[in-house]
Amino acid sequence: MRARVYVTLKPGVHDPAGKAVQGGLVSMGYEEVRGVRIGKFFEMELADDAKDPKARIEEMCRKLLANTVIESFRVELL
Amino acid sequence: MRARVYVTLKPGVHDPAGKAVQGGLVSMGYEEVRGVRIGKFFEMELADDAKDPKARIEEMCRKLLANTVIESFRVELL
Amino acid sequence: MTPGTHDVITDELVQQHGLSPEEYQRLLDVLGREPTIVELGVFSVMWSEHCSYKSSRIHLGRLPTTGPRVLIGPGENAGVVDLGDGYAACFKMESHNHPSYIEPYQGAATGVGGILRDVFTMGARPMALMDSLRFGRLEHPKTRGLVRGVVAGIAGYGNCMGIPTVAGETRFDRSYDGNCLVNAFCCGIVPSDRIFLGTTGAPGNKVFYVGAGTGRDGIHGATMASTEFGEGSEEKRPTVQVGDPFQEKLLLEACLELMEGTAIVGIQDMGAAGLTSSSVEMAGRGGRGLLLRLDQVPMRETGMVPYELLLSESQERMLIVIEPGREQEVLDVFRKWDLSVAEIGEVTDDGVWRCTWHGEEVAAIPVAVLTDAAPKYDRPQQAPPALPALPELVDPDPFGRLLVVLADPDISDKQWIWRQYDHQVGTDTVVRPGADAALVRIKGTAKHLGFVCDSNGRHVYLDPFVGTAGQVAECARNLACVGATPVGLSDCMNFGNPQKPEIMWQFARSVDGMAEACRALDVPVISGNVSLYNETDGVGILPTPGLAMVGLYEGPTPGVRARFSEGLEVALIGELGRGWLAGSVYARLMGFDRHGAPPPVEYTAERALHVALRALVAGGVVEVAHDLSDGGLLVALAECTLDGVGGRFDFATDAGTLYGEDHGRALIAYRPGARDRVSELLAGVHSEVIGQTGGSRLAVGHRTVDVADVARAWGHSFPDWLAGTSPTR
Amino acid sequence: MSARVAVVTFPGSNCDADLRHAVALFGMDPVAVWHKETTLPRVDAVLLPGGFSYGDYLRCGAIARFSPVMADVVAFAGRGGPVLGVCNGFQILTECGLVPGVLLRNEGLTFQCRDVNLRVEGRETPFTRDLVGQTLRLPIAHAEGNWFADPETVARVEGEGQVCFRYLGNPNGSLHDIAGVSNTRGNVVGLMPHPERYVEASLGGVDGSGVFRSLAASVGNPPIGANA
Ligand SMILES: Nc1ncnc2c1ncn2[C@@H]1O[C@H](COP(=O)(O)OP(=O)(O)O)[C@@H](O)[C@H]1O
Ligand SMILES: [Mg+2]
Repeated sequence: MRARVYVTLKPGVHDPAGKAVQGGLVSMGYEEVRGVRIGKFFEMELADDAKDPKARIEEMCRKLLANTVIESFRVELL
Repeated sequence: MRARVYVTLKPGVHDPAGKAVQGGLVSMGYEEVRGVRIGKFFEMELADDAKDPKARIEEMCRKLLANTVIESFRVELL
Repeated sequence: MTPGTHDVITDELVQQHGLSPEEYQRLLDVLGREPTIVELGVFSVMWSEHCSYKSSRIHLGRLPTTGPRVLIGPGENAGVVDLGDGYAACFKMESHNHPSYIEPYQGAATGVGGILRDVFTMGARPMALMDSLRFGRLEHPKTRGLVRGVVAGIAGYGNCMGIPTVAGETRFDRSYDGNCLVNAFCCGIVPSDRIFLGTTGAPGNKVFYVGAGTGRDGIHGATMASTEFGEGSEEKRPTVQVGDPFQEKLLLEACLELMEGTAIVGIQDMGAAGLTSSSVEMAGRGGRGLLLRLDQVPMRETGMVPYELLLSESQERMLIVIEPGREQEVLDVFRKWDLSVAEIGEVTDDGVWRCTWHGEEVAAIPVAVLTDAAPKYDRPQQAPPALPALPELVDPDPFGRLLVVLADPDISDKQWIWRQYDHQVGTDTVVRPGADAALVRIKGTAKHLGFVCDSNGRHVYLDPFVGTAGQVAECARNLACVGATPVGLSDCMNFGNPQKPEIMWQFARSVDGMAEACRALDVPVISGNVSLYNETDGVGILPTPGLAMVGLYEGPTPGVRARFSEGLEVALIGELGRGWLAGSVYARLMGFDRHGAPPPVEYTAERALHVALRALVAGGVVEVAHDLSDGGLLVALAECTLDGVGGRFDFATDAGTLYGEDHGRALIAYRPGARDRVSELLAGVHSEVIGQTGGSRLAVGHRTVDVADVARAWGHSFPDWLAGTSPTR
Repeated sequence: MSARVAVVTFPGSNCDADLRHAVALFGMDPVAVWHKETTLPRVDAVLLPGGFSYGDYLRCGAIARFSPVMADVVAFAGRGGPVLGVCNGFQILTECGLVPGVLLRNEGLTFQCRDVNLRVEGRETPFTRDLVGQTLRLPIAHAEGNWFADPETVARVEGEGQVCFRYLGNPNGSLHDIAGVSNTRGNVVGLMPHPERYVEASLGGVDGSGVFRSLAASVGNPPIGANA
C-alpha cells in the first residue's frame, strides 16, 4: 500500500529558501515568478495489511512529519 | 497563475533522510511503514500573463530547481 | 545458476571494463582460464589505476617514508606517527575530484566521508579535517555552482560528523574549468599501542559486514552493458553515491566502542571498489584467502546480483574480522547503534578469494593474482618543450596595484567558505582558519597539532621538481608560524593522463622534488593518494600535488597571531630584495602565468628560518608571525593589517620587492622591548627590521593605502562574486 | 558533594563531550546519559547538546524528541528541574514544546560558524543568574537557528521576559533577534550559541563561563574558579 504526504508551511510563516529560489529565478531571467514556497512530500510504502492507514498517517504527521506550529499537511492514499 | 513542481530522487538513489524518517516512525510504533522517500515541492505564483508556463517551468527545473543528476521532476499547472 | 555469470567475454566487454588487450592477456595468463563476468568486474577495479597504482607505484617508492616517529607508513588506510606519551596521529589526504564535478554536493560530501573512514578504521578518533580545492575560472559558467555545491557538501558531512574543518586552500585556474579538484584530509588521534590494521589473522576467523546496506551506488557506468542485469532499465542506471553522515557518525562511534575491547583482529573500510577491494586488500595483507557469502550482505535495494554487490560504492560500510566466539560482542555494539551487521564470510588458508551466491561459487581468484600480479608500468616520460622566460614586466605603479592583487580570487578572503565549516566543534581548535596553519590541542596534554595544506599548480607546472619542493617548504614554514615542527606529510597527486609522456614526466619530477625537500626538511611521507586522468577534451589540469602537513607543538598555547596590533616592530626574516616574479600572482595578473621558472628552495636557509620561527613563537617572543607566499611581501603585510592596524615600512617599491614570491621568508612583529630576545633567537639567520605598526594606513616609503580599503578589497571580492545567483539548497 | 549534571547523547549528537568537558571544568559531575534510557539517573540538571540528532534530515530535533529518555526529561522539567538545550538541544526543546517557537533555516541559507554578540536579558533562569544585562561574545555553528513563532507567541514571550539571549547583530534572520528563550517558569532554557565553546581563554574566549557558573550556583555546587 502506498501513500503520499504533503507538508507545507502555513501562510505567514517566513520561507527563506523559497524566497531565495524566487530571487534566483528572477535573476536568471524568469521574471514571471512572483513567489515560491517550498514544501516537502513523503512517499510512503506501507505493509499491505496496514490498518486504518489514513488515520495512522495523520497521526504520524501530527507527531513527526509536520511541525504543526508552522506546517500543515495533506495525506493521499494511492 | 499557479503551478506546483514536484522534485523526487530518482529510483535507486540513496535517500538517507527518508531512511531516518522511516526508522523514526518504526521506533515510534508505526511498524507498518516499510519505506519512506522524501521529495520537495515548490508552489509557484506566476504573473498572470506568463507565457508558455509549462515549458518555462521545466526549464527552471532543469537549471535550478532539480539536480537532474539524481532528481527527477514533474510540473503541474493549477 | 546466476544469470549472466557465464557470459562470453567479448573484446568489447573487456574494453568497457577498462582493461587493455595486453592487460586482459595478462589476466588470462595469471588466472589460467577465462574469468566469469563477475570476475572480470573484480579485475576491472582491482587492476584499475585507482586501486593498483599501476602507473605511479614505481615512482612513489622514491619518497622518504620512514623516520623515528613513523609507526605506520604508506600502504595502510592511513599513516601513523608517534607523538610521544602514548599518543599517535593518524592522517591521510584523498581526492574525490571526478564525483565532485558530476555532483558537487554529494561528491564532496562522500569525499569527506571516505577520508574519515580511512582514519577511524585505524582506531583513531578524527580530530580535524582540511580541504584543498581547485576550481576553474570565475567567469566559467560552472564554477560558481561547483564552489557552492562542493563547500556545502564538505560542510554538510564534516559538520554533521562533529569533526572541525580547521584549514584548507582554494585556488582557481582555467585548467580546472572541466576538472575541479576536491582533496580532503583527516587526522585522528590513536593510542600508539592500539592501532588497528586491515588484516585477517588466522584461517577460521569470521568476516563481518557492518554499517549501511549496499545499494547500486557508484557502480561504474561502462560496466552497465553487462548482461547480468535482468531488470527494468531504470533500475540499473548507475547512481551517484549519496552520503549519509548520520550513519557514518553512528559507524564511527560503534567502531570506536568495539575497538575498546579485544574482539577485532582486522578492520577495513569500504572505499572505492567497495566490498571487492576491501576484502582483497585484507586478504592480501593477511596472506590468507577469504570466503564471502554475498547473499548475506545487507542490501538496500531489491534484485541486487553478485556483480553489483561486489562493485557497489555505497558509503558508510566496513569489514571487520574477528576470532570465532566473539560474534556476540560485534552484534551487541552495532545493534546498540542501530546499524546493519551481518556475518558474511570467513578467513581461509588457501590464499584464494572466493565469493558464493546462495551456495554457488561465482568468483574464485588467488589473492596474489589480484594484488601482486596487477600490472605495473614504467610509462615513458618526456620533458615538455621549454617554457618562455618571463619578459620584463612594464608597470609604472606596482604599489598602486595592491588592491587588485588582494582581490584576486587566489588571495582574497575565503571566510565565505570556512564559516560554513564548523571549525570549533570538539573545543580544541586553538588557531582557526584564516591563519597560516591551524593549531588544534589534544585535551589533557600540552600537545597541539598544526595543520596546513598547500599546493601551487602554477609553480609545479613551470618546474615540477622545484615547484613541488617549494610547496613542501611552504607547508613547513606555515607550521613554523604557529610554532609546530613537522611530523609527517600526506600527499594527493592530482595529474593528467599518465599515458602522455609529458604528464608522466611531470609526475615523476614532482615526486622527486617532494622527496628531496622532505629529506632536507626531515618530513616523512606517511600516506597519500594518486588521482590521474584529470583531463577534459585532452587538456590536462595544472599538475597539482596537494600536500597536507602535520606538525607538533608542545607547550602552553602560543599567543601568536597573523594580525598587527599597535606599537610593534616588524622584521622580515629572509632576504628582502630578490624579487622572484616568475610564477607569481603578480606576473599572472600582468598576463604571464605560464612563463619562467618558479623560485628555488634553499634548504639551509629554509631550515634555519623554521627553527628560528618556532623558537620565537614557542618562547612567546613575537606577537605576529606570518609567512610570505602568494603575493609576496606587500600582500603579507597587507594581510597583517586586516584587523585595522596599519604600519610604516621602508623598502623599495619595485614590483619584485613588493610581489616577488621567493621562498624562505616570513614576517614577525614584536614589542620593541623584545628586540634583544628576537635578535638572540635570530642569530645566524638573515633578517632586517622593515618598519613599525600603528595607524590606519599601510605605508611603504611615501606610498600609502588606507587599511580599510585593503580590508574591503580583500574581503569583498569572493562573496560578491558568489552572490551572483541564488542557490537551490 | 558536587552537583550531577546529565548530558544526553542522542544518535548524531556531537557536542556532548564538549558539554561534559565544560561541566567538569566548573566543578560539577557530568553524567553521560544514552538516549535509549527510559529514566534519567538522579541528577540536578539536564543538558541537551548540539549536533545533528538523527542527521537532522527531517527537521532538526524532530526525531530526537521521541527518544525514550525524553519523556523523563520532560517530567524532570515539569518538576522544575533545570534543563538547558544548546543548538540542536534547543531545537529538540522546541520540538517537545518545552520552550516556545521553532528554528527555521538561516536567512542566508548557509551554515554559519562564527562569533556573535549577545545581550543577556529577561527573567533570571538557572543558567543566566547574575548574567542579566551583560553582553557576551559566543560562537554559533548552525544552519537552522532562525527563531520563529506566530505574533501572539512572540508577544507573550517578550511580555513574560522569556527572551534570555538576544543577538546584537542578527546572524540568521531570527525574529526579534532572539538567540535563546526560556519556558514561562524559567527553568528550561534553549539557545543557539555555544557557551561550552568559550570557557577557556586559549580557545578564543571565556564568555560562556557565566552560564556554567550560574548553573553551579543554582544547583548548590560549591563555587569554583574554573579558568576564568
Ligand atoms: N577551502 C578552505 N577550507 C578551509 N579553510 C580555507 C579554505 N580555503 C582557504 N582557507 C583558509 O584561508 C586562509 C588562507 O588560505 P591560503 O591563501 O591558502 O593561505 P596561505 O597563503 O598561507 O597559503 C588559511 O587559513 C586557510 O586555512
Ligand atoms: Mg601562508
